[in-house]
Amino acid sequence: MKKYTLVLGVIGMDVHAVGNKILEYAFTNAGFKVVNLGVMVSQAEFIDAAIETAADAMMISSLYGHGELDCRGLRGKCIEAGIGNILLYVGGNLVVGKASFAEVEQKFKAMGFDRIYPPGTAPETAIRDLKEDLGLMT
Amino acid sequence: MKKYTLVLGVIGMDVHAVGNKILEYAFTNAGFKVVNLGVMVSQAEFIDAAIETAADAMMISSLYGHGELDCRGLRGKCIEAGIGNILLYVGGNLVVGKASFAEVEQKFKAMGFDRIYPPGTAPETAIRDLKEDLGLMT
Amino acid sequence: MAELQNQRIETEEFFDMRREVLEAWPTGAEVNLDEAVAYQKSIPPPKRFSGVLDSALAAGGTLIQPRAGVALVEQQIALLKYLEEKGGADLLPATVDSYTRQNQYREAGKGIEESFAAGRSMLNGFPIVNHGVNESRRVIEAVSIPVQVRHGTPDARLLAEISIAAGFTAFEGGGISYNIPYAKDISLEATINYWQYVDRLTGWYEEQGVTINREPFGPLTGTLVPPCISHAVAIIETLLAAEQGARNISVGYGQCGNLIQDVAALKALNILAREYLERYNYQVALSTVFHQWMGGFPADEAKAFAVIAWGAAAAAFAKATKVIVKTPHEAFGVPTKEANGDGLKATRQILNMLRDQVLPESDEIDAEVAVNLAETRSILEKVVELGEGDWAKGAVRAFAAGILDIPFAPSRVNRGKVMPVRDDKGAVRFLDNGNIPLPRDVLEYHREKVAARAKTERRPVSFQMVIDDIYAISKGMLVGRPG
Amino acid sequence: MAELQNQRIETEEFFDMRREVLEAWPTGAEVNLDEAVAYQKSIPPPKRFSGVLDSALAAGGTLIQPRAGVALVEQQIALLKYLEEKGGADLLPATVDSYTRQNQYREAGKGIEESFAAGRSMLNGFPIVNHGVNESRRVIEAVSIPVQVRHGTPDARLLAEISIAAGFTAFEGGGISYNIPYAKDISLEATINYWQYVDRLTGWYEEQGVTINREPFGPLTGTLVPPCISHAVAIIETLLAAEQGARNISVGYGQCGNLIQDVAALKALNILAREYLERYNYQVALSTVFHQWMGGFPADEAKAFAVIAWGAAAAAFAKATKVIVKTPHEAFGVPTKEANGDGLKATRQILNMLRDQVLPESDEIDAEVAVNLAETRSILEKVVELGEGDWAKGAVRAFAAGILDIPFAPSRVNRGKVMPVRDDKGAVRFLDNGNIPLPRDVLEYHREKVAARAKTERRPVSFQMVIDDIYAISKGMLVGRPG
Ligand code: B12
Ligand code: B12
Repeated sequence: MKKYTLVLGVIGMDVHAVGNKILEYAFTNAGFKVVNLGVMVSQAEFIDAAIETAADAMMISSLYGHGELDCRGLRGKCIEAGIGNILLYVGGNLVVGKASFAEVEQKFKAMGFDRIYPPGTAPETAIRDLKEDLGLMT
Repeated sequence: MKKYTLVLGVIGMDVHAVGNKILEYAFTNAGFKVVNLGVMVSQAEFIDAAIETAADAMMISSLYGHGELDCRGLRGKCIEAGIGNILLYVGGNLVVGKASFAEVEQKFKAMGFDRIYPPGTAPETAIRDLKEDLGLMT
Repeated sequence: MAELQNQRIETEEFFDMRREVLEAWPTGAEVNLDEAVAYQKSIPPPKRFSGVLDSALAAGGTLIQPRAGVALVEQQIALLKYLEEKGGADLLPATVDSYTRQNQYREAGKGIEESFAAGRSMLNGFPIVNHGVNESRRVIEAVSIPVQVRHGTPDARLLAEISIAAGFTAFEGGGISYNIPYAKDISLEATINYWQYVDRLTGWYEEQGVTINREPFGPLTGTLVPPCISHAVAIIETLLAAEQGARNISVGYGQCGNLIQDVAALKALNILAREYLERYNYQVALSTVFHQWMGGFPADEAKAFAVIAWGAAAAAFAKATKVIVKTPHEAFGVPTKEANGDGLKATRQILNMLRDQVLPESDEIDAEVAVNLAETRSILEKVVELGEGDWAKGAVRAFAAGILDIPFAPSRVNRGKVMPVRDDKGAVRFLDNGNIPLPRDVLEYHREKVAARAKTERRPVSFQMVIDDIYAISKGMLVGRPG
Repeated sequence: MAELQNQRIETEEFFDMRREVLEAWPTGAEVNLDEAVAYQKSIPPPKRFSGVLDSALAAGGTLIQPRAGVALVEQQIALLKYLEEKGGADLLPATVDSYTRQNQYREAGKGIEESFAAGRSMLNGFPIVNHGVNESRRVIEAVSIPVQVRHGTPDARLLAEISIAAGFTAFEGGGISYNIPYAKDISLEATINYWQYVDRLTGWYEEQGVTINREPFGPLTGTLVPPCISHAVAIIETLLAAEQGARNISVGYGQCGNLIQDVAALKALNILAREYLERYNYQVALSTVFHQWMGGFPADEAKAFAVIAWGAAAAAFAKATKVIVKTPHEAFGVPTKEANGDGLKATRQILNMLRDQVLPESDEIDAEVAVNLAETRSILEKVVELGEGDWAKGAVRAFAAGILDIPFAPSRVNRGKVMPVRDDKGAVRFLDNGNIPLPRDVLEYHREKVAARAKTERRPVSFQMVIDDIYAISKGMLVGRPG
C-alpha cells in the first residue's frame, strides 16, 4: 500500500503542544507518513512542507482561539503554490469562546477547508475520514 | 402598641418543619403574637384558628410543590367564614419545579393572596411587608 | 391490633392483614402474589437492586442514584431513561408524590388528571398506587437497571404490595424514619406495625427466592442530625426488618459536611449495623448509603454544584456502597431531567477521580469513630433496656422518654428537646442533648467542641447559632458564623 | 548582550535597556516613571496585590482569582466588574492575548479592529501594549480589587513597563516558565535576560516604595508535570527575581489530582522556596498559588464543575494563599463572563465549607513531602552546580543537559526526554526521568508506584498509558485505565 503523507502542525502563534504530539502518534500508528511541524507554524511553512514532501493532506490544529484569523486565505495560497487540490483538515478550539459548531464549520468550509472538527475530536474520527477522502475505504 | 396576631403553618400534606420553626421564632421576635399550627395544616384549620384568635394575617408556607393545588379556594372560604379581609401571605417553593417567579406570583395573586414570596425569602422581608400592610410603618 | 412487639408476624395473621390492605384502593386487586413472584423472578440480577449492590460491594466502587418522580407513566419513563442513558445512573428511583405518601389516593388521582390537563407534572412524585401494578411495570420494563421506590410514607403497606408486585426490587423507609420526619400525628406503634408488615412482605418474597432490598431512610430531617441519632434509628429499623425476614439491607447516613465526621460516621455505622445484626444472628447482606447534603441548598446553581461535588467526595472517601445525588435545582423545586442528570454527572466525575484515592488513617478519624460508636451504643442499649429486650417496644418508649429525639422533626411523637449545632470545624454536635443518654466523656467532648466555636466567634452558644447553621450552606458557608 | 549571570542589573545599564524597550511600540512613550510611581502610590493597599496577599496570609484563608481577557477596554471593564461583583473574585486578572505574547502588536491591533467590527472579542486576551498606559488605567480604576497581568510572554519587557505604569500591581511569569511551555524557538539565555529586566523593573519600583507582586508560572505545560519539576523552576525563578530586587513573590503549582500528592507538593514548595531564599538572605514576602487542574477538561459542564470543585477542595486542604479558578467552559473556549463567574462561585462555596477543616496529618502525606523535598533539592543542587554557583547559568545548562526537562513542552530548548505517568492512586510519577537527577531511593519509589499500577491494569507501562492519562480527566477519570 502506498504511504500517504500528512503535514501536521499547530497554526499561528499557538503553542498547544500536547494534542499535536498525540496526533503525530495516532496518525503514524494508522499507517501515514507524518511530517510534524510542531507548534507555531505559519501558513507559508505549511505550504512549503507540503510541496517538499508531496503531501496528500494538511492536518492543522488551532486551539488558542485565533484560528479564524490564522487560517484565512490558506486555500488561496495553496492554489497559488500549485497545490490547490490538497486536502485541508482543521480541528481544535477554532474560535474564541464556546460557539455553535455548525456556524464554525460553515465559516471554515467557506474558507476552503475539507473537514472541520469540534473540540475534543478523537484522532480515530479524522483517520476514518482521511481513508474515505483518500479512497482507502475497504 | 397593639399586638398583631399571625396564624402560621405549612399547608396541605407538607411536612417541611424547619422553615416553620424559624418563622415562628422570627415573627415572635419581631413583636407579633404567633399562632403556629405547624405542618400539615388544612385550609379549614387555618380558618378556624384565624377566627378563634381574631388573627390579622395568615402566614402560609408550602415547600413541597403542591402549593398550587392546596391553596386554591382559600380566599373564597375566608370570605364565606366572614374573615374575607384577612391578609393572606404565602411563601416557600410554591409550585412543582423551578418556575419563573413572575408567573407563580400572578397565579397566586389571582387566587387572592396579598403577598407571595419566592424560595429562600428571609423572614425580615415579610416582617417589613407586614408592618406596611398593617399600617405599622414609622 | 395485637400488642406491638419485635417478632415475626405469623403467616396466617399476615395474610389476613393483606386482604384488608389490598382493599384500600381498587388497584390493590391487581396484586397476585404467585404471578408477582414469577414476574420478580424474571428480572435478571443486573436489573435487581440486590444484584447490583452485591457487585458493587465486591468491586469496591460507589454507585450513584438520583431521586426522581413525576405524575404520569410516560413522563416517568422518559425521566428514568434520561437519567440512565444521559445521566449515567447506576440505580434508579421512583420517588412517590406527597399525596400517596399520606394515602390520599383521591388527591393523587386529581393530581394525575391535572397533570394531563396542564401538560406538566402537578405532583411532586410518581403516584404508584394510583397507577397500579400493570402500569407501573411499564416503567420497570423501559429501563435496564434496577429501580427503587423512594418515598416517605408512614403507612406504606399498599404501596409496598403494589411496588413489589410491579417489579421494583428495592423499597425505602421504616417505621421510625418514615414517621417522625414525615408525619405529624401518627403514633409510632402504628407505623412500626405498618412497617413490620412491609418487612414481612419482603421476608415472604425472600422465602420464595426473591430478594428485595430494604433501606431505612438515613437522613431523617436532613438538618443537622447528629450521626448517633440517625445511626440509632437506622440500626433499630434494620433489626426490625431482619426479624421479619428481610435479608438485603442498606443503612444510610446524611452528610453533615465535615469530612472527618462524615467518613468516621459511615465507618461507625457499618461497624455497628454488623455488630447488632450479629448479636441476633441475622444473616443480612449489608450495604451503606451516603446522602449528599440533605438540608437547605444554595439557590445559585454553581454553588449547588459545589455542594454536590463535596458530597460526592465525602461519599468516595467514606467508601459508601451508593450515594444519593442532589441536583443544582435543589433550592428551587423538583428538578428537570437535565438538572437531575447534571447532579449525576458531577457526582460521577468526582467518584471516578477519587476511586483510587484513600483518606489516610489518622488519630482524628479514629477518635471520631470511637465517639460515634460510644454514643450510638449508649443510645441503643438504653432503647433495648427500655423495651425489656424488645426493639419495637424500646423504640416507642425511647421516643416517649426523649431517649430518641430527632432535631426539627414535625411529629408530635418526638420530644424535640434536642438541639444540634456545628462545632468550630463544622462537625455537628449537641448544643442540648435533651434526654439522649450519652457517656459522660462523650458529652464532655461535645461541650468542648462547641465551646471552642463559641470562643472563636466571641459569642455565647445560643439558638441564634443554630439558626445561622441552618442557613449556612445555603448562604455559602458550612459554619454559620456571625457577621 | 553581556554574558548571562544571576546578578542585579546595574542601574545605568538598566536605563539604557529601557530606552530601547520602550521604542518597540508607540505606546512605550506613555511610560513616565516618576508619574507611574506617583500613580502606583495612589493605589491603596486593598487594591494592591501585596496588600491583599498580606491580609490573606495573616487571616489564613484562600483567595480566589479567575483568568479573563478580551480585546476591548470597555469589554474588559465589564468583564472584570462582573467577576468582582457577581463572581465574588478577591483578585482580578488581565489575561493577555496570544499576539501580544509574541510581541506581534500589529496582529493584536488587527484583532482589536476586527473585534470592534465583529462586536465580539476576536482575541483570546486583553492586548495591554496596544491599549497603552492611559487606556489600561481605565480598567484598574473601574474595579475595587487588585488586578494582575497574566500572560505567557517570553519577552515581556515592554508589557511589564506598560502594565506597571498602568497600575497593575502584580505580574506573572518568568524566564523559564514563560519560555519552555509558551515558545518554540527562543533561547533560554534570551528569556532569562528579558525576565531579569522585568524583575529589575520590579526591584526599581520596590526601591521607590512600590511593591509589585511577581509570580513565576507554576503549572508549566499543565499536563502531568511531576511536582519536583515545576518546583525547581518556580524556585529558580524566585531566586532570579529576588536577586533583581523583587520582594513579593507567589510560587505556584498546578493540581495533579491526587489529594495527598497535591497537599504534600504545596507544603514542600513552601518549605523549599523559603529554604532557598534564606540561603541567599533574600527578604521576600512569600505566598503560594494553587492552580485548579490545568490539563484537558471534560466537555460536559456538570463534570467540569466537579473538576473545579475538586481543585478548590485540594487548594483548601493545601492552604494555598490563592487559587486560580477554571470555568465550566474550559474544554470549549474562552469563557463567557457568566461561566467564569460560575467557576468562581463554585470555588468559593467549597473554600468556605472547608475553611475550618483540616486534612489530618498522616504518614502518607509526610512520606510524600519527604520524597518531594528530596527530589526537588536533588535537581536544584545539580542546577546550581552546573551553573558554578550561578542560577541563571545553571538553568540554561540544566535544560541543555536535560537536568531540567518539562513534559510535553513545545520549546526546542527542552530535551523532552522525560515522560510522566500516573501511579495506581493517580499521583503523577516518572515513567522515564530522562536525565533528571533523582536520588536512588526516590527513583525506586517512583518505579514501585508505577509498577503497582501496571500490575492492577495487567498491562506493561508504555506510552499508551501516558496517552490514556492525558485524556483521563476529560473522559471523567483520574487514572487512564484501559477498557
Ligand atoms: C430538608 C428538606 C426535606 C426534609 C424535611 C424535614 C422536615 N420534616 O422538615 C425531608 C428529607 C423529610 C424532605 C422531604 C420531602 N421533600 Co424536601 N426539602 C428539604 C430541603 C432540602 C430544605 C428545606 C429546609 O429545611 N430549608 C431550610 C429552611 C430554613 O428554609 P425553607 O424551608 O425554605 O423556609 C424558609 C423560606 O422558604 C421562607 N418561607 C417559607 N415559607 C414561607 C412563608 C411566608 C409567608 C414567608 C414570608 C416566607 C416563607 O422562610 C423560611 C425560613 O427562612 C428543600 C430544598 C432546599 N430548600 O434546599 C427540599 C424540598 C423543599 N423538598 C422537596 C420535596 C419534593 C420533598 C418530598 C416530596 C420528596 C423528597 N424529596 O423526599 C418530601 C416531602 C414530604 C412531605 N410530605 O412534605 C422539594 C419541593 C419541590 C418543589 N416545590 O418543586 C424541595 C424544594 C427539594 C427539591 N428541589 O426537590 N425534605
Ligand atoms: C493545557 C492547556 C494549555 C497549556 C499548553 C501547554 C502546551 N504548550 O502544550 C498552557 C497552560 C501553556 C496553555 C496556554 C494557553 N492557553 Co490553553 N489550554 C490548555 C487546555 C487546558 C488543554 C489542552 C490540551 O492539552 N488538551 C489535551 C489534548 C490531547 O487535546 P487537544 O489539545 O484538544 O487536541 C486534541 C483534539 O482537539 C484533536 N485535534 C486538535 N487539533 C486537531 C486537528 C485535526 C485536523 C483533528 C482531526 C483533530 C484535532 O485531537 C487532539 C488529540 O486528541 C485547553 C482546554 C481544554 N481542552 O481543556 C486550554 C485552551 C486550549 N487554552 C486556551 C487559551 C486561551 C490559552 C492561552 C491563550 C491563555 C491562557 N489561558 O493562558 C495560552 C495560549 C498560549 C499560546 N500562544 O498558544 C483556550 C483557547 C480558547 C478558545 N479557543 O476560545 C482553551 C480552550 C482554554 C479556555 N477555555 O480558555 N494552555
